Amino acid sequence: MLADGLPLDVLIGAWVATGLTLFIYTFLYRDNPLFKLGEHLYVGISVGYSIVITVYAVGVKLLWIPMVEKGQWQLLIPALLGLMISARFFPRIAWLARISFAFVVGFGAGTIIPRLISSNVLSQLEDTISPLVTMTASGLTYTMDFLDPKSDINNFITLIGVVSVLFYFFFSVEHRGVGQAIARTGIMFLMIAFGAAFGYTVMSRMSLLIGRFDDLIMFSGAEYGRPTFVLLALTVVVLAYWVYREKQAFRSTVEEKS
Amino acid sequence: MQYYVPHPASEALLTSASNWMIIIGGFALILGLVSLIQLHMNRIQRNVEGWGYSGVLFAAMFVMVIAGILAGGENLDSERELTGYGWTYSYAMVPLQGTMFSLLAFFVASAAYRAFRARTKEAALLLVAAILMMWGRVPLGEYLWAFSGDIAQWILNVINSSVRRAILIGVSLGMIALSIKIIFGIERMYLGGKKE
Amino acid sequence: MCKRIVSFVFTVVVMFLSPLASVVVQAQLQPPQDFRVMDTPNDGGRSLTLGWRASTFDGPSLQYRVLIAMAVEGPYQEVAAFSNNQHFQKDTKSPWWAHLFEQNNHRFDLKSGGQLMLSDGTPYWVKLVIDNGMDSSETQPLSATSFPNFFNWAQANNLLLLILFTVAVLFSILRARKNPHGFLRRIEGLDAVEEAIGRATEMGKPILYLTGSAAMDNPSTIAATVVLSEVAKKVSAYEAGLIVPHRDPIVLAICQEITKEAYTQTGHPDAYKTEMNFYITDDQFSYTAAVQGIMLRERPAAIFMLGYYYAESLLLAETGHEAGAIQIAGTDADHQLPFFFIACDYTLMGEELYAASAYLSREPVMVGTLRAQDMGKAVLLGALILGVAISTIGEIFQTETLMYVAQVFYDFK
Amino acid sequence: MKPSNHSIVSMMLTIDRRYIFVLIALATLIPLLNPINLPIVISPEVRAVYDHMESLPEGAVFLLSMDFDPASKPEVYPQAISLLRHAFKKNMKVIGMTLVVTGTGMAEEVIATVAEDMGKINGIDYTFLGWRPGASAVILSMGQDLAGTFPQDHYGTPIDELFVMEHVKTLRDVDYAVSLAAGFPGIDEWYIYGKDKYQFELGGGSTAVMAPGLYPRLRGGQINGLIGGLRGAAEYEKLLDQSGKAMAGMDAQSATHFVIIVLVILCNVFYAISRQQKRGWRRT
Repeated sequence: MLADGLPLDVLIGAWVATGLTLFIYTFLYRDNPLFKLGEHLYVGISVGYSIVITVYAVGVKLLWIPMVEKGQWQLLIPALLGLMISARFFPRIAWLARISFAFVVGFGAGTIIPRLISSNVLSQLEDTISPLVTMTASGLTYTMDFLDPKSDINNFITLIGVVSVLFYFFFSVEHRGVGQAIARTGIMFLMIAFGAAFGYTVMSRMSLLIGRFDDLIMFSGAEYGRPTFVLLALTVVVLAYWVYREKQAFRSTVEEKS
Repeated sequence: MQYYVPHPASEALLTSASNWMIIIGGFALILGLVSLIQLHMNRIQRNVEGWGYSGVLFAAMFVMVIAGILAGGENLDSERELTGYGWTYSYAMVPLQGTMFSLLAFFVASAAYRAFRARTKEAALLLVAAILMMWGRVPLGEYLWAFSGDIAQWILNVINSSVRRAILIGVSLGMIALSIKIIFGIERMYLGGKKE
Repeated sequence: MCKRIVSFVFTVVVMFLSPLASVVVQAQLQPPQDFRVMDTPNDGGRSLTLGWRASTFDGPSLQYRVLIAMAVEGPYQEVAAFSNNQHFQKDTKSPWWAHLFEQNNHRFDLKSGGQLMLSDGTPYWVKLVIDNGMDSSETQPLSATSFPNFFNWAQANNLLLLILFTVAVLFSILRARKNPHGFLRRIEGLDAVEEAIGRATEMGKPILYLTGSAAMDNPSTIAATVVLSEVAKKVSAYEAGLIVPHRDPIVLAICQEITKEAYTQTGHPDAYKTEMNFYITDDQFSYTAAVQGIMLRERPAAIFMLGYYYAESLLLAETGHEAGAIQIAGTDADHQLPFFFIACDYTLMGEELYAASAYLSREPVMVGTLRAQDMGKAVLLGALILGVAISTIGEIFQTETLMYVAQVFYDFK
Repeated sequence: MKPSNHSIVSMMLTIDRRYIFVLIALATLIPLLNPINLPIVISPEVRAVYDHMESLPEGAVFLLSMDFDPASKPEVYPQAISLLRHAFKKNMKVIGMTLVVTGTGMAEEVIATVAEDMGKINGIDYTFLGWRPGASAVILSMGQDLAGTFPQDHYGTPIDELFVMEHVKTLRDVDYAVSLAAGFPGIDEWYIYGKDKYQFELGGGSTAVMAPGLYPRLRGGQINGLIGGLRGAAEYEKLLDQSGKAMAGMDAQSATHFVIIVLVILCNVFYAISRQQKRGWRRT
């Protein structure tokens, strides 16, 4: 039945991947042991994976080789600071961890401030500050092309959006009169943007599903021995058995009580 | 603060400080690891319902670490064949994580049917924008109504951009304020992870 | 064409034959005026900047060539050549306070790289040659030394804004310490909170309160615990049940503390139960499934979902809706906001969550920070409106002068 | 009439959600099995990335940072394949890396497989640097001194022995960098810590969830183009004229979107009816 040419590891891989995928999908029925098994396997494997990668990337390539082979012993300082983080688990020396944290957080805070002002505040302002009309050789014009983000009409809408939304998140004045009108505009803009985000999120989730189904379809091929069909049937049987057991247990507890 | 100073001495400082940060970042893994081990050891020790799953977790982790050491941390060996470590990654970890998040596709659908109601004018506006977006960003939508693609594009480029820009500015101010508080020692939450 | 070649050959011949001839040529082609050489400001060194006045006769046929030497007498080496209509001061993106030359004058930066290696602290001699294909003319060599600078003046506005904002933050916090009851807009969502609690007590059903999926270092988790304290105070007076399931052990411990304190403060310590706060699990979907179970079993009258959420937001909001509860959400997780907004009765969006917790707790640091952020926003809003007005006027009258004001809020490297 | 109408509405509203699950599964499955290949329209932001890649000369340094984990594989992986194919086709020097630890394996595989397909050699035409912790610190450090961040590639070969890295000392020497992101760390970090100071051209590819948030950067020119989600990947595949998983998935994407649209509309119709009925009862 099996076609030649597929290496054994790919074949087993197909079966394992299909099985695990189906285990997770059983959650759609409800939370159950198969799903829990898949979930814990996943956490365990990914933690194990991360440990190995981290040890090689940092421990071997950034610490061991430079220190031992190139004699850059000053790297002991960050290594020590790193180790001190774990002092947090020993109450008596927990203060050591604070030194490391102060270093990490301090570095983060110091480097991020000017960069945020530059990239998220000033650059964004700069791009919003653009003339609302265009001067051409033939005189003053107003470009109405909605599809060109740089057209005058779109510049104006962008300005209204930025101003009204910034104003909406302004807590030191009451939203009354003109303020209320601006805040209302802000909400309208927010809602449309949220709508866009909503649409895109749905798009994302559907793509993920398509990706998984793609694999399931691929693994339903005869060259893999049709693991999708076989394992689907198996999963349903196991799940049905589990539901039956649960019901039995439930019934017996009810009987005991009565 | 080094940002404003282009002098090589300050650049050198940034070079080594950022390199140190990477090394310290590697050790941060220990934090998460120890909490995870504590949590699940506790479950096993107390024989809480479902402690067996914690055992599964440890077994999976252990197997992965051993496989990783055998493979030298590489997914592909010198002949571009999967190592044991790479195999577990490709055929167990990738499908598991991928599937976990694809579950959401189903939940979005059921929530769309049950909970996404236009209770207020604002919510109605949100839903209309969402429908336009879902319509305009797929081939079928553009095939049925070519203009829908342009509408989606305009919403993204103009309305969405302006709102996101305002939010970006607001959030950045918040982050800058937080960083200032950290530097001046007003905010110490990060040190002990406990509320003062 | 032919004429050109002839004249070129002629020039070359003349130049070789007689030094006298070149004097004649120079009379026709003026050397570049106001030629200056200096260290490039605002950089890390190893770069020189050249400036000179734009010549009166323009065109791509006219070429500039830059020659450099270690000593005044040479030997000179050509390091750059470009046509007359390139490299102006206005091409370099720099603010007016860091301009070296007039906008329409030439500016050229000689940077280390490729063939050219400049070292800091060594004097170099540079001269500029103008060449129209037929004849050429050169400036006197000038000397300059490159060195690294300690401050990038182009970014002075960035630093100035930072200093102003830092002062605003510190000042507002100090002021809030003296008087934490300064004006803050009451957010509509807070009325919804009271209404929800009222309805729960009326119906005699419990309230479910979730603090999100993030750890205690997340600002939204902090805000969620602050609001929990206020909710607990109100609930304690009515003896309605409170259910607070957790995903993080540390958050659990802190919330137990907070809830207990709230009950004690309102004089109902006996109504407090430790089991109100409990730990479920750390796993995202198992936690979600468990909370969904609680929602359907206990049928709470009100559900609060504050703090940071990931993909579970959707599942929680849907089930809560199914359970028929009043749902109030609040998060700064912008990907989840749309889902909360349409599935819940009231949603605190982003910063509103922080504002709500500052409003309720009147904690000086929170109030002060919120105030300082408002100041920052006010300044930026003003700058935005002013900037657009200026640039519109500038566009109508075709002038650049006014833009100098707006440049204070531009980003420069 | 009204009561029966009401009962239908309430029945429809309380329908078991597992029926909806089946509907979504079918909407995905059927178009995947029977594709009709609807035409795909190219958006300007995807074209911008493609055009920039086209404008780069042979031998230009292309850095691809694959900052996504397996959870986002279906969306971003096809983007990585297309970009790598394009870069290799143009004989660029390709540098692969990742900021997300669990994505290391995928990043390693995709670059190795595409390179093998196109007959490219590790170390000469491309390299894979691997992963480093710290996100923003990694980008900063690469901007200062790349060999300090990655003294060796993922396979332990010293960086200075790699032909492909010969003239690449810092991020300033990179001609075009693209971050394929699924969250944090991602395109934002590459701009704030990278391009802001080191001035290389930056493009982006992201999951659809991330994409709307990146439009302010796109409009401000902070990123020169954006490939958003599976749809963006499909557009890129079409530009390259090489159909892959993304184009194949577009019909299913269409179908599921329309199912959701119908569900949302139905939900609101029933909601409106039930609200009107309640009002009507109140009146009587």
